Amino acid sequence: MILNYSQPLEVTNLTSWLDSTLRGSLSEFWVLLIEFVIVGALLLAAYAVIALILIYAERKITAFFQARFGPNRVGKWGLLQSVADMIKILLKEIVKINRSDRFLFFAAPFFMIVASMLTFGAIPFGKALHAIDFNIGVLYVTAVSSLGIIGVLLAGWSSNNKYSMIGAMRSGAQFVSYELSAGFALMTIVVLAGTMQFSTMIEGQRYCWNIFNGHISSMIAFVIYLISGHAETNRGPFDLPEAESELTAGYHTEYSGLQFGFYYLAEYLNMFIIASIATTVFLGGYLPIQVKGWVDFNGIMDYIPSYVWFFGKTAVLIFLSLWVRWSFPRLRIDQLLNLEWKYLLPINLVNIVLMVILVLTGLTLTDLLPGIF
Amino acid sequence: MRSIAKYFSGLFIGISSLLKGMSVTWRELWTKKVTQQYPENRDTLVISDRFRCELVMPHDENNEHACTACGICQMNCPNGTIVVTSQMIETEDGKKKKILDTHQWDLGMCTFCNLCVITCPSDAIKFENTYENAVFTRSKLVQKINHEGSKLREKKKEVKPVEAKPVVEAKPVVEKKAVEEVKPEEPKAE
Amino acid sequence: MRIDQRNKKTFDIYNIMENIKKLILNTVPTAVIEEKQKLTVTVTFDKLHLLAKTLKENAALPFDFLVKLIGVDRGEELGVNYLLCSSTDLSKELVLKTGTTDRENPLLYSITDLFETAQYNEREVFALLGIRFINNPDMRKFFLNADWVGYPLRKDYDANPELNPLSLESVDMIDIAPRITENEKGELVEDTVNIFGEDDYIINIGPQHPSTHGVMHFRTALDGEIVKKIDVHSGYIHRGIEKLSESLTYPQILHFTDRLDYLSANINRHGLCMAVEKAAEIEVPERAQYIRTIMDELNRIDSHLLAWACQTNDLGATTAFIYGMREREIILDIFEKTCGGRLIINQNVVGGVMFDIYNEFQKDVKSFIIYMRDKLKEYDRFFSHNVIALGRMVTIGVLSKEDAINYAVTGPAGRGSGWSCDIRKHIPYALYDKVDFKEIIRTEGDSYARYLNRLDEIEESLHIIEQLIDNVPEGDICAKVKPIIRLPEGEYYSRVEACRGEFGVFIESRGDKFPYRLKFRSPSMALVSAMPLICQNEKVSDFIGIGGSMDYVIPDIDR
Amino acid sequence: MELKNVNIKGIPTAEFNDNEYLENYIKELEANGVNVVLSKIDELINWGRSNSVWPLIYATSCCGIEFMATAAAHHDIARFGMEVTRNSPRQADLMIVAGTMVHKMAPLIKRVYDQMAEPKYVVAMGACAISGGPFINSYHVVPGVDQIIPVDVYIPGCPPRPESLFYGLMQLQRKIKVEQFLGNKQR
Repeated sequence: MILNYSQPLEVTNLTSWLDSTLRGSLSEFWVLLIEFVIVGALLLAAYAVIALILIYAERKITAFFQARFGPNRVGKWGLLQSVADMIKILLKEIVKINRSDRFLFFAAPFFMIVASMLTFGAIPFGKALHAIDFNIGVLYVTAVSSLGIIGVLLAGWSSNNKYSMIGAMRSGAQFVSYELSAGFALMTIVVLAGTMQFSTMIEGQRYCWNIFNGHISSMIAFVIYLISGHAETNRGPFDLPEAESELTAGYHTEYSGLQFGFYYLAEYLNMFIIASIATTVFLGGYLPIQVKGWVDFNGIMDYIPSYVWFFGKTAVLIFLSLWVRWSFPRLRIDQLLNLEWKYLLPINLVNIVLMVILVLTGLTLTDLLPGIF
Repeated sequence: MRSIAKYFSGLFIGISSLLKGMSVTWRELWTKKVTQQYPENRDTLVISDRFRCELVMPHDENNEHACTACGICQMNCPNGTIVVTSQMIETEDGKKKKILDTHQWDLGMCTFCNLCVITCPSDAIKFENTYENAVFTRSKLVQKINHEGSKLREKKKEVKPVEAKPVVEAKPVVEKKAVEEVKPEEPKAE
Repeated sequence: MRIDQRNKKTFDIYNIMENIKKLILNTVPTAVIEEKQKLTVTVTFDKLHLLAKTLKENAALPFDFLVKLIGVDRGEELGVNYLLCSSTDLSKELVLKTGTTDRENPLLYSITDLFETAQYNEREVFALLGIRFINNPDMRKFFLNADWVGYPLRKDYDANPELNPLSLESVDMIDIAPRITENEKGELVEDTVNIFGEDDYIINIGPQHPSTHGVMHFRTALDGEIVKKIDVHSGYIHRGIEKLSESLTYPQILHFTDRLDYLSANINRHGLCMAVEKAAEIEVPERAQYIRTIMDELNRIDSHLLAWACQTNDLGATTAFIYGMREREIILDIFEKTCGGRLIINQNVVGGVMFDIYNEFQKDVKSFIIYMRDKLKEYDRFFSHNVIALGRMVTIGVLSKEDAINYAVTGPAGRGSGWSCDIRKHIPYALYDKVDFKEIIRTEGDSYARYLNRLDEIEESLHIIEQLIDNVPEGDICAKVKPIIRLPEGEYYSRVEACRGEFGVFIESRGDKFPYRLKFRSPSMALVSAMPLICQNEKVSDFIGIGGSMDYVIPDIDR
Repeated sequence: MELKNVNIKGIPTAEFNDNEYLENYIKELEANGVNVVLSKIDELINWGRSNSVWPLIYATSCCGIEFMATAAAHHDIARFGMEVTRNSPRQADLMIVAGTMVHKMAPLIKRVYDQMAEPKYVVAMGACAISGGPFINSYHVVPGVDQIIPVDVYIPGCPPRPESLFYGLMQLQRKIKVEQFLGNKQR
């Protein structure tokens, strides 16, 4: 409870208050039900809001990289640009395609959006802002996020369009390869942290983030995770499935209106999810920067609410990903697979072994310098 | 062994080239943006005087212009954008004289090749740089560039008379056929 | 000393050309040789192939570069003019003429087996004049739909719109090409060829596609990601400029040249002006020559910047695209202030230039030169050595020197294949013999060579402008030209180095104020004709990348 | 709905060309009668639509290059939220026809237009798209894209400079802003 006094901006206060009030008047079942509904609704809202903010941020940051201003006529500084886009997309006609596989065509966008939603639920946004805390959280996230590829493949298959087909096939090859690397990179940290549960993993990073704890090995894993995460989200330089200059719009060429809106949102959400997993696993999640022994400093850092830390760290990673995206040309499919199978995967395998050695021989930072970390 | 060295050198050269590229974008992120913000800068926007956007016939304060309705601009126009219609009147001293009725110019067809302006013997027309011309209706682009009730400015120095050409009936230019019929004709005076 | 050398050189040329004449007469004794603006040889149609082959294969001076193939309706006969020149020395030119009097079913022999570039040109002649070529492997109409009624460039073409009404019905593509071949017995056989195999997975890249640089239509057979075969369809922006020109005066025609290859608008216009000036013997004032050369080079930088930008965009680097366009905007500003146009600037006119330079011109251009040099370094850092970009360009789309000559690929692309083909060096015009500049030649022939060539040519252009900008002499900007320009009867050729290669103009005049026949040689046509060759067995992404490196402009092809 | 309520940042309504067309258009729409609540929602919808016009560039020639210049840093079409050029017609709201239309292309542009999802708009950019421009007398040129598909805004110029294009796009935004989504069957 002392903790709560020092962190007045934390949501924990709100949730525990809500929980106790509800419990005061209702039975266990109703309390849970109401809480579930609230959590679900909040997640959905957060989902939409985050996507809108990300779309706006990307357009703006891109513009700044490209020596221009970006949206600035809708609302102050163009802040309402993506809201306008959403209103339009919602009301846009959904074109029905002749000679397409109707059911699959209709279902594909939902796979995409459901996959990212499911992952979304397992991410710890802050203290007490964590919908599901599995003991195998890392595994769950890896498994569920790879559902999205089904949406892509189905879209490409059912559209009855050759461009979509090529885009989907590229995407399939790309996703399967990079999922390996991403998984391995996370496993490296699981070896270090000794847990798959996000909450435990975060608590373990109070004074030393995983990226520093495993030094060389963690750093490599971090870089590899960023690269392969970037590739999984189909964003440049890995945006082959929707390579604009080659395949018009890739797998979602035939989608219009809201269905396209799903893909559009999911793309940004996936970017967010990758960044937030990286934050959680490598950068201490929602924990503030803390140094052992510096009580005052820690107190000040603690004063900043946990969700601010989380979103701040995620934002940095997203910015990094945008920076990369807007700096490089697109890879070709064989180069892409080369990068994965010739560079990332072997490095990754060696890296896991290295991490195991580090952990077993006590060469991690926490073991080496227990006084500081 | 060499292949391993190649593998790693390739890796590092590659990474360093990527970082170099990123450093360029990083610098651009903080440089001054070159964007000029039309329409916010509408009052300060400078467009070169020579820029050709709209054909005008300058009229002076007495609502007089310099066009003698000779039709040379119409003949020189490569695609029939200009249609000059004129009428013959009798002046007070009994001479027959051609005066301008309408000088019709189709903004939606003009290629801004400037031939009409440089061949005009009396400098009656010129291009201006007013660029805000978009409209919803096609017919709005067909403009009569001489003002209502305007007349020829009398000059001391007579402009070289040009043989009269067949007077073209004013036809709405929206019907493209009408324009097509006006084949450019060769002025006889040189 | 120098004069002696020059005399010796002219003497050599004289000697060589005399030998060539002898060679021609030995091969075809009936050939008629005339000394016009170019050495013109007229032969009957059955002897043309033999003569072309002999000329191509003679060791002393091989005429192996087919510059232009011009179909002409000469009234009673339908004919073709071939402008040949030597790939080692572009100033050695020769015109072959042939024709047939059969207007119902005109047949000529194809020279596609000697000059690959002839294939599309012959198809074009078929579409526009109705001459079919025996032994051309693919005798579909090039620009027009197969069901188009009439042959537009014939003098008796019926332009009645009811014959060719505007149809909005989509028609399926038919991949069957008619052809007409001569068998061993000398009989003509008409048959058809299937362009693609039965099971080919064909995708249509274009005509409306983000990176075909216009409205080209490539029907591409894929094997997975690998391009098996490309079939080029063109004519989606065929505007019939050559036909239109036949009823316009020379000053009026000028505005079409800007809209051919709109990125080298000024240079194209320069080419036509030169042709008219040569024919009408108009002396262009010195000041106008200076302005023309400077504007041409600015135009070249502008075009190469756009080409660079588009190529990077095709490879997926949008930011680089924006940077390229940003620098280009400064040139456009200079254009705007000088000539009142941004892209299409209407600067050159017969006899000189339309607009004089403005007061600050020199200052603006000089500051641009400094700025641009700096930016070239930035491009180098940003893109030229990027490992991904290298992977997408090095050893991709290799065009050998022989193929470059055979397909008549000139410009930065031809020079990237090691072929010295810069008209500015070989046949200097304007002020190019007075300035010092290097012809950039690379021998690799891949996308990267073409890419680097462009960047280096920007540097050379800056160098040329630097030498001229302070020395613009005072004087007239335009010679005195009669209001009505009539060219004396004859055939006139002019060749200039446009941004994508050699741009050529052919005017046949019958003494009228309108040209009897006007033909433009478009550099982009050659670039596209080489695409099926160099893209074979490359990935489909590289097909886009190679297209970017070739940098063709479609309206230039379709005319 | 009155025309003076249709605001575009930067340019006063009175200074726009062709206001009569919009006034007539509004009158025509209002003849159908829409109640107040719906019209408020309409305003919101139109606000969204007019500020999120994603173009499909049907560029055939020179004007396409000028569009590229418009999209680049110096003019930056992104300020209007229009930099999201969709190459797939399904996702585009606006077709910018930039360049000459010829007979061979006519069926294709019709097809692409039909593939677009409602609401869709067409802007004819440049003399060629408006009327055939320099090539109006040619045997193979369609004299104006409005012979094939309905055109909402005509932007004259050869090619129009980027500011002209912006002006035309703002005209289009004005047109979208007076439309009625609810209670009106046309579009």
